[in-house]
Amino acid sequence: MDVKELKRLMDAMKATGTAELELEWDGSEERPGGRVALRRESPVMPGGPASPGAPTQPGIPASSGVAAAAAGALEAMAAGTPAAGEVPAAAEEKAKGTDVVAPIVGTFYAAPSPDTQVFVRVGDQVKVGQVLCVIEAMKLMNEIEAEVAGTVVEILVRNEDPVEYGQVLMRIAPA
Amino acid sequence: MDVKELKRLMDAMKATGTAELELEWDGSEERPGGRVALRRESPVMPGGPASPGAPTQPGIPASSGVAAAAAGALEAMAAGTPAAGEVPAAAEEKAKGTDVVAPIVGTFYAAPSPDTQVFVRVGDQVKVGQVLCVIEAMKLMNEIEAEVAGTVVEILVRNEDPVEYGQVLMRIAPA
Amino acid sequence: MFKKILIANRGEIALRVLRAARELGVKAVVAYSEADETSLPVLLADESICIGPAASSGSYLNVRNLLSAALVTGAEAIHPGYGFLAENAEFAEMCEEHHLTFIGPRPENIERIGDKARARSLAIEAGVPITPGSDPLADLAAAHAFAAEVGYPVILKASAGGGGRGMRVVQSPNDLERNFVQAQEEARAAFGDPRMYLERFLEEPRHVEIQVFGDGEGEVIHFYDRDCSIQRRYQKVLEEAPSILDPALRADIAEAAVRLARHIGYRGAGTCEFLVDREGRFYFSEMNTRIQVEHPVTEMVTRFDLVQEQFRVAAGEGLSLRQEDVRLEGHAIEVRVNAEDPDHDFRPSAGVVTDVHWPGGPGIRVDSHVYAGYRIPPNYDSLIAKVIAWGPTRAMAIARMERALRETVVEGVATTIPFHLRVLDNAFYRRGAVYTNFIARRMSI
Amino acid sequence: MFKKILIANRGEIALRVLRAARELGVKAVVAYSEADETSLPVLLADESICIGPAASSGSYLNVRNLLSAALVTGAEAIHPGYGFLAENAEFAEMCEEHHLTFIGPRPENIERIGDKARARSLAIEAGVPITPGSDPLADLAAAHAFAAEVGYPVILKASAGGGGRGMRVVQSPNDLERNFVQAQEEARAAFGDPRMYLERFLEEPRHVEIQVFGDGEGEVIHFYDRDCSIQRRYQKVLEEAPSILDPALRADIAEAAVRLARHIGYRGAGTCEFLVDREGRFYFSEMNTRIQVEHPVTEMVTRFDLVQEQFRVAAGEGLSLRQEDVRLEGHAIEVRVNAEDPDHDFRPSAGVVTDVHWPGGPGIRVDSHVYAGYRIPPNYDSLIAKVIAWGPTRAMAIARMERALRETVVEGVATTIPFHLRVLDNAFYRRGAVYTNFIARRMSI
Repeated sequence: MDVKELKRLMDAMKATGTAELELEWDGSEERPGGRVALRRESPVMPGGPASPGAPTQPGIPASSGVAAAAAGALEAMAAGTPAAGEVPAAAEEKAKGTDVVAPIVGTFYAAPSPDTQVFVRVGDQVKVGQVLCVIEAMKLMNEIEAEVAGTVVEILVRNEDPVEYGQVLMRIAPA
Repeated sequence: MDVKELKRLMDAMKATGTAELELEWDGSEERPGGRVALRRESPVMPGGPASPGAPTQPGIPASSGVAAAAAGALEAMAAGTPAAGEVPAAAEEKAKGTDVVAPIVGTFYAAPSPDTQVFVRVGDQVKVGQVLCVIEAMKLMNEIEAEVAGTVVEILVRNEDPVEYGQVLMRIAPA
Repeated sequence: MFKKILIANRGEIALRVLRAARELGVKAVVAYSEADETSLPVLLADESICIGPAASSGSYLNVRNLLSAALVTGAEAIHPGYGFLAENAEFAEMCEEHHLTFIGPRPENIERIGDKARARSLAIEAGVPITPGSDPLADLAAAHAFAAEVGYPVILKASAGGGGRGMRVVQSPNDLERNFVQAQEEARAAFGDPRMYLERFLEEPRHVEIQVFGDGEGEVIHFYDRDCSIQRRYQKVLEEAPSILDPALRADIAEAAVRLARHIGYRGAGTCEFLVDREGRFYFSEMNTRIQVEHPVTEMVTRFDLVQEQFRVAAGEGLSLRQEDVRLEGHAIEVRVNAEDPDHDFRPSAGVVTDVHWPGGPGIRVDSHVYAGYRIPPNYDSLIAKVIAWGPTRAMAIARMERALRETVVEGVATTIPFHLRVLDNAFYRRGAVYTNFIARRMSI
Repeated sequence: MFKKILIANRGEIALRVLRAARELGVKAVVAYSEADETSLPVLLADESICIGPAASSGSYLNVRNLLSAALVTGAEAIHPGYGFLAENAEFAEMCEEHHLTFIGPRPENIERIGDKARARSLAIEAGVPITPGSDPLADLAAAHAFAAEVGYPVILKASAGGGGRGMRVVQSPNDLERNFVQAQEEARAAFGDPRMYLERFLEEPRHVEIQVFGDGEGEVIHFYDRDCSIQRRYQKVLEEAPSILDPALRADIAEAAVRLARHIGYRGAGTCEFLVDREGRFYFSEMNTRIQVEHPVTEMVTRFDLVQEQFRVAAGEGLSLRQEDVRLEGHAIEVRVNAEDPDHDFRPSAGVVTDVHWPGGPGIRVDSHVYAGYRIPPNYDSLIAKVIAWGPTRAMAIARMERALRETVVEGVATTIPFHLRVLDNAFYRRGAVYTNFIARRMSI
């Protein structure tokens, strides 16, 4: 059973309003054994795109085929600049750290100048007000300072990456 | 199964409203055995025009705003010729009788000629093969005969009404 | 103009006719099969009437129920769309017998030009070139004799065929022997008419057709040409207007089409199809006595509503314009979006369209009967939409079509859109090197 | 031509610009606010970049983030759409400073003609008629003196106003007294500029505007006129092209618009707005130095892509056509479909569009960024679609628009479609008796 077949099963379930399906097969060549269990939904909703309650990305309506079909576009976008879509998803995974987000659009610099040490590394302890990085916007260097004290647990962008508004730059586990 | 395949599965789950998916395979080289379990979300429709559970016309997807918005058109249709949509809805109410449906499109006549008695009235006992009415199509009079014996419990069309294919003309409670 | 008409068709063409009726202030009754009860034309219709079960034989081909439906709803005329009864002379005649106007050619127009063999004789009479071809062949010996005379390859055709059905290319005498009887049997089964004839086979021809319109009183005008060379198994998949042939040649072909239509006193919309070889010689192949699937490309380059004109001519108002009023501007392309899976040999993909988002913006027209939640019945053809792109140049029409198809979303069923994008991206296609074998020869599918 | 541009706007105009870019083979980065993350232009973009929070002040008006976004994504040019920063000379200038091409007029074009009072002087210089009006008024006394001279009613306008904002009709000296200081204060708050002036008030004028295009080298051509008289609270709700005025008058107005645009060496797309009184006198009222919401009606009657032309002119390719190449055919109408409830004083109706089905078929164009499942953010204007209908005549354009709106479905939010249908059905509207007070006077809403 490959992904395409699975997808066809899901489509079929949706089209027929089937709530549950179980399928087992033992792989034997002749007279293969197996088991099938199917259960239908109680009230059948014909033709509805998708149901709510499903864990979806915040802001992206689950019912939207347009949004789903734009996955390719999102990927292309991610290749160009980091996709905003990643942020909340990633944020859920590692909820422990406090996000340091970009307050402006610009270019991320990990160090004050090319030939100097980076401001911080993963594992560093930082104090409130300590400079974490610089974002250059329109030739101006904007220092981004820590708003909490703690340990840098993750840095999500690389030196000279373009960053967009609200993008998570790093995470700090509060002390 | 690689990341790409997993992503496709996730997309498919989202698109089809699949809430759970379990997949096992035994890794044997030829004709591997395995197990698939799929469960869909409980079918609540997101913001669908027609409220779920509402009695809708069979065959018209409840989720379809197009169908819902065309209600006016359906009403207009009902004014012109009896709407097909009425028939099954009514059928649910009075499920006891056997439907006599129009096998052709034409004009319904309750009597053989304007100045004679009607073929049947509500309450009449009818035998198999007894003429119940006439449908005129292209100047030809087509006699509609009873296919079951019983009592005429309802006549749903009036003399000289146009009738469409499949329209319920009357109902007979089998003897 | 009519007060009320009946539409004896389904899908996108029923919707197309309904739109024309609306715009002319004509009420429309949509006749539908049980499988089409929730289709868009039915939902939007002023009135609708069920005329039979899902199987077309009992509904869209059910002459008695269709005529009855028109009569009981008080319609004055019937528009047959394309396919089904659109080119059925008997149906057209029965309409007239029941004082219903058939929105199409006169029955005798259909009868005379609908038969392939008769159409060829009419073309000869009108001085319109045809591919060197035989009369109906009495037997295999006659076929051998003709093929030997014009030279292989030849193409074997059923007299009653059309739209690519009942045709096979024959490479050699052995091939002819193997195919002849079999093809006869197939033609008998498919069309109830076993007559076959042979034509010289043209290598890599273009399929170019002329949209004509007659008033039935002897006046015929044309709306220029369309190139429909991109075909898959003789089915058109992408059409454009105008063709990219030399203007003088295009004028000659159009003039020939008008001559032929005038010769038979043609009434209404019709299309004369030609094959054009690499040397610029053109040969009449058949005439379609109806509105075509691809009529929108002509509407886009002439800005003229052909379906409204069908109404006017059928209502006895005559043609609303003269040849010199027909102007051509820019270039238009239509793709036929079918619910088929191009990755699996174009197998039909029926089911529920769970989500749909058609393209918009400048230069884009969409003719589709599909909506989110619509279940495509498995009983009919798989056309779910026609997307038409207009541009001032062919290159811009291609660019527009590409951007339009890339913003289109159809969920729940597979569609041919990925395939169309591959055609549009093909270098041969882009430079207009399109012949009827384009897909087989220029694309690896 | 540019390789990559940044679109500094949202909604339907961001999509419109994206489509033009696609068709020209230009990559587009869509800059978006956090509220627009799932909007269609963002989903369809080649690249997208978040430039701030939902509030426009932090995003679509955030010059620094927008310029930064263009620079970090490697865009060569910025298209501002309409609204937001489209008519901000300083932004246009800052683009130039950062070697980014502003796809619009030169900063000095915006600066000179953007101010109402300066625009009036420029019109006088160019010999273009303006409504009898005052210079900026020093005080109430000056206002009284001017009003007494031209006669009541007069209209009080803010120098920095535009698009109907900052205007009030004054019927008498008492009225003037009551309104003057208040209006000054409002203008100071809204535009940061308290200067006011007076104009003679025209009773029942038509709003007629001319689409112009300049190459910035002194050449200016026009794309004929639009009638935008159907307004609600000075906001256009339905526009058409061409106007139904006498052809000689229309030519005079177009010529005046070209004269004015030439006078300032205008570059790019612009619109000169005029009021036309019942006697056929016309008065310049303002110039909009951007693409207009209603530009598609002009595109439909000229079949010319104005947004593509903006790209070409900005890229230094000059105008792609001459005045004699601009041809006008038929009639086009646009309705602005807003997510507003016409039954409840047009209050905005934000929320999720649960289902949407736009119209199609011949002569219909839809520009919309809405899809099924899209949540309309409450932060911006309520325009969700522009439906444009073309017909060979005004009557056919009206008939098409009616049938198109009747097949449109938008579920989940209220829209102005029912209101538009009432306008289209209005007898005054149908015979073209439309003035800027049409809705208040001819419709009972």
